[in-house]
Amino acid sequence: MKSPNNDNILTLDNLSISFGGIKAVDGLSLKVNENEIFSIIGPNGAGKTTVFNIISGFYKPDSGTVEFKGRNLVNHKPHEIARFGVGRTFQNLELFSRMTVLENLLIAKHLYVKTRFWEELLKTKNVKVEEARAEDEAYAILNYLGLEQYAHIPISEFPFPIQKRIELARALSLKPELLILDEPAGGLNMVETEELSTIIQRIRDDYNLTVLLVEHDMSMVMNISDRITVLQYGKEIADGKPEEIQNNPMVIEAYLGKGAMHA
Amino acid sequence: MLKLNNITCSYGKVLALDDVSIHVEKGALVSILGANGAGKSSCLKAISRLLKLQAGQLLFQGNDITKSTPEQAVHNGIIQVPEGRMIFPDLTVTENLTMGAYCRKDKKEIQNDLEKMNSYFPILKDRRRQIASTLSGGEQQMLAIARGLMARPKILLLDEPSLGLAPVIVEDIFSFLLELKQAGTTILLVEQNAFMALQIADYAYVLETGKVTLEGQGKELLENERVRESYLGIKKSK
Amino acid sequence: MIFSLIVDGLAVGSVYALVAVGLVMLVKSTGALNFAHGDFMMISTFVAYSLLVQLELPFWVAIVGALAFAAVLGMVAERLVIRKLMTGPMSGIIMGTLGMAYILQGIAKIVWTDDIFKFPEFFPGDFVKIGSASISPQSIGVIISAIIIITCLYLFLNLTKVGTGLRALTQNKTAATLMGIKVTKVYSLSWALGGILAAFAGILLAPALYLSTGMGGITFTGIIAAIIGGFGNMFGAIIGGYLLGILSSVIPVYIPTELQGIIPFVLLMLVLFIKPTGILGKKMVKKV
Amino acid sequence: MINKTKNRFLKYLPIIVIAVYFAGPIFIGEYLTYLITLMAIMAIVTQGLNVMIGYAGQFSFGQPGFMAFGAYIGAIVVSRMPWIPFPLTILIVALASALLGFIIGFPCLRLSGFYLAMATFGFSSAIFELINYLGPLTGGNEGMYAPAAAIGKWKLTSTDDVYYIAAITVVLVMIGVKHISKTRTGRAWNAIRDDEIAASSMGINLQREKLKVFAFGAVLAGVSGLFYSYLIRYIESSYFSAMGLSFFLIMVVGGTGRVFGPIYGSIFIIMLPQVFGGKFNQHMNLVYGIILVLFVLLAPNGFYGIWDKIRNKSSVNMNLRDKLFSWIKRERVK
Repeated sequence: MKSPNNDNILTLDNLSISFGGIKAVDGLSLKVNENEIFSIIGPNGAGKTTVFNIISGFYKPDSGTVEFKGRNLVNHKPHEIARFGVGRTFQNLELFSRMTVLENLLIAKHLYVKTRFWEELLKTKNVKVEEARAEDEAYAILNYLGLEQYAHIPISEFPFPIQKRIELARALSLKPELLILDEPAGGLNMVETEELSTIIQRIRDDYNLTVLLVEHDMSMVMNISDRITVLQYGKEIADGKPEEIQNNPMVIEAYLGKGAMHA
Repeated sequence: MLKLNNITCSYGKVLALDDVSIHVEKGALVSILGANGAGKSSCLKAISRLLKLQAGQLLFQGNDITKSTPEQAVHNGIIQVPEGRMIFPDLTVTENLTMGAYCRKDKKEIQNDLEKMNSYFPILKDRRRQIASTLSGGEQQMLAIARGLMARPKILLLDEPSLGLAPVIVEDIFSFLLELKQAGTTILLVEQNAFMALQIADYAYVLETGKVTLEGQGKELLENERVRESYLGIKKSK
Repeated sequence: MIFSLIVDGLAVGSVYALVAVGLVMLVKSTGALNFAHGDFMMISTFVAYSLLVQLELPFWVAIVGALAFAAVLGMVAERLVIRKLMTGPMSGIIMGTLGMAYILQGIAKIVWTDDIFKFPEFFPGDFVKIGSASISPQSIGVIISAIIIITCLYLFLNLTKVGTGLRALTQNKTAATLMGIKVTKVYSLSWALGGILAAFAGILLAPALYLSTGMGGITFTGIIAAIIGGFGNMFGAIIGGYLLGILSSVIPVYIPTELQGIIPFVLLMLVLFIKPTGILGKKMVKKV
Repeated sequence: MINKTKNRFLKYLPIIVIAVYFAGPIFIGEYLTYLITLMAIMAIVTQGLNVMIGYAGQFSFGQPGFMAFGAYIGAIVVSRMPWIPFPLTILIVALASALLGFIIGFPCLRLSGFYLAMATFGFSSAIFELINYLGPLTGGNEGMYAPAAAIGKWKLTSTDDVYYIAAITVVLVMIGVKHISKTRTGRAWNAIRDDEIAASSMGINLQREKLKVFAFGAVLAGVSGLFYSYLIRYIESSYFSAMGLSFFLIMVVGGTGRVFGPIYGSIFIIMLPQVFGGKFNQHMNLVYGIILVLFVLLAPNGFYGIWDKIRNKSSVNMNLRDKLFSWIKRERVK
């Protein structure tokens, strides 16, 4: 599925939004190529999550456009954007914590279970077929991420790292073309973070996805990103390949603080 | 002065702190580093008694405060400046500051301290009648710190004071923290901005998934290979 | 004609405003919309009635007695019911306070029966003539009293340390706790205040209306006034109360009497359609 | 083992209840039949509320209004056109209620929490005011006579007849809700209840699902209102407006968000005054208020929650007994 004009799957153009007079995102433009892992980094409060929330339709930008596969996403609701093929995870986990792992994944199958309300009332054959199919697909993803043994356990029973992985599984159930990950390594230890890095790369290849990533763990970002954009104060201050970013003096100053250079 | 001995606590079934021991000497500035969700904030919440302990012991000036309430913690002089500033948005700047002195009864001294804050942060004096939500991010952070100081803390707990602030302002705030320390205030600082935090810290702890994985002198950790790679993003030392 | 209707409306509106302010204060401080607020009012007014008429105590004793009763009632309700429900789902609070409303009504029925009582007027005297309009001193008295009460509340919340603490708590509970504010104490206090405001409203309303166990229905009018003004905003609640009072006093002249009861709801719908956050409400940005 | 049998017993309990339902009128007197019919009607309307609040998290004060609407629409249509067979009346009422649910649900979409509660209360009150205002059509405050259900010349006039209609419907409703709760729509509703942000990012159209649940709740209320009019034959708007508290009580007592909760709840609520009799009725609201507060505070999951607790406790005891038992066994072997 290539867009007609170029290889950009996602194009942000001159995006701005402010809350209560404070500019959270300020004239941001960036292009994400198909099938790459693209990271946005920057200090806390630089506007990274805000960008994600604009892309997935929770915030409406004051100006600018978000183009995904040639379609402007601004003014579309979150559920429509999910339907267009954008799946995401959240910084602070937005799992349905009272439900089981499988139920969480089945909710993400909402778009793919083709049943009508009256059929569900009567539990017709179609409902049984569709439900079984959705369940199979959910199990396939659970298997893929090594979570199948947890299927029938409520979310609240799990420690944080497993919940993170469940949320990733849920986002994958949406069959997205663009996967947005908001701090997937937050709260993970070194070993888990390394594991996650491999998983993200594997997912990108196996599911043929584009990945957009916000992350604070620099080792992970530098390891797996194809390209990186650095935000500060809602503005882009640098972008490029990991090596370029690592050696960019402006980045080091803004992100790591003055003096990091001579440290 | 403050000792956390093998404390463990959790949110529901999610373990936040796992057998953590941290010591803060009187007059020292101690930093806690770590990624988002590593348990840094939980640590401060445990100290200011917002979070119950499941195991372990909290000692403050030799007294066991494991079972005390948040109000008692404030009375004891343990004052936290919370993450995200948490100023009272619809109160004026002055009202915010007086709230900081809620537990104090010495009206005259409070008045003096108000003046003192105004001299520390002249910008707050100019805006003393303004509603706090109209302040900029940096001003709000200053207000939050000033509000904490109004309680005359014996130990000041700071949770990510650099959050969402421009580097210039972060430097201002950190140099103010250094001044405070030199004036004799004990400070426990939680930071994601590892470089800044390590530079001013006497001693620092690194938290990962609720456990202390590394500790040492600030300058020592700055040179540590692992810290440099995961928190400073510097791969190879040049 | 219209002028005296407006004055009557202002008098009723004063009571609505008192009810709405009480409701908003409780929502802001404890997050609980009190569906029993009108019944707090009803039963406190009955207490005032008993002290005044049945025990023939002096005026001020009756009022102080009723206010004290209301304050204790508020504190008991907070301690026994609200504190446990506050952290739970909203439906729990609605049903818990609704249950309290029915309990209070039931008790009032047992103690004072289902009859209708005439509450003596505080501000007797002849009608005052202004131009062609005649205005009852009762109305003027109610309006002035309400303004005094609301001003006192305002001063309490803004000039005292405890009042400022209460406002601080409503804005950020965690931060307030970190200041050493004892949260449970402030909750207790705000429900005592809520009870007192309800009692004042009842004592001002009762002489104009007959006193009966069904008075509690005013809760819904109060909630509507609060929503119209912008839920969570005290000034909005006052404006909403007066607006509702004036409109429900003036509009019935122009529409069939059978439809009078609909007025608050039509207003509510209009406001919710045009500006769901109410007249003075702020837009909420939800954090993801 | 014993636990399993208990589970099985629980599973079949509703079916036993249903069986008793059908054999009912043969063995019991007319009054009891009337009561059981009332239970079925209350269970249907409360199921609507239960789905809205317990499943989808959309609070509603509107149930009494929808119920009155259904009763009046049915009575008005049939009194003008007596030839309409009653299954068609039911269908008309269901469709009209669904439509009203959509119409009322639409402006409520932007609202949540207390705003939603008040808006539904406002609509419900508006329906009552309108019923009283439209005197020529509805009899206003006087109320109106509701024609009996009929097909052709066959009129279903006795309580037994209404009993069967209500019994069949309540069974269908319970099965239908059970089905929905395990499939796509039910999951979407649960998702909206728990986390709207996550739900919408999973591709769930919040507005559409909310409208659906509003309409569904309205249909159940409207149809049960129609049955109620068949049962009591003379309707006044005040009958319905006085019922609001009962629905909440039934829902909470049975267990919010549990499929069969409304059945247990309505049995409890209808039988309570029967057991205590005369004097009780004077202070019914007081007792209901106390029960509601006690349940909300002490047993927020209703009978289901209490049952779960007892079962968990007894399973602990069971372990103890198993241990004792095995010890005795060992003794025997010796």
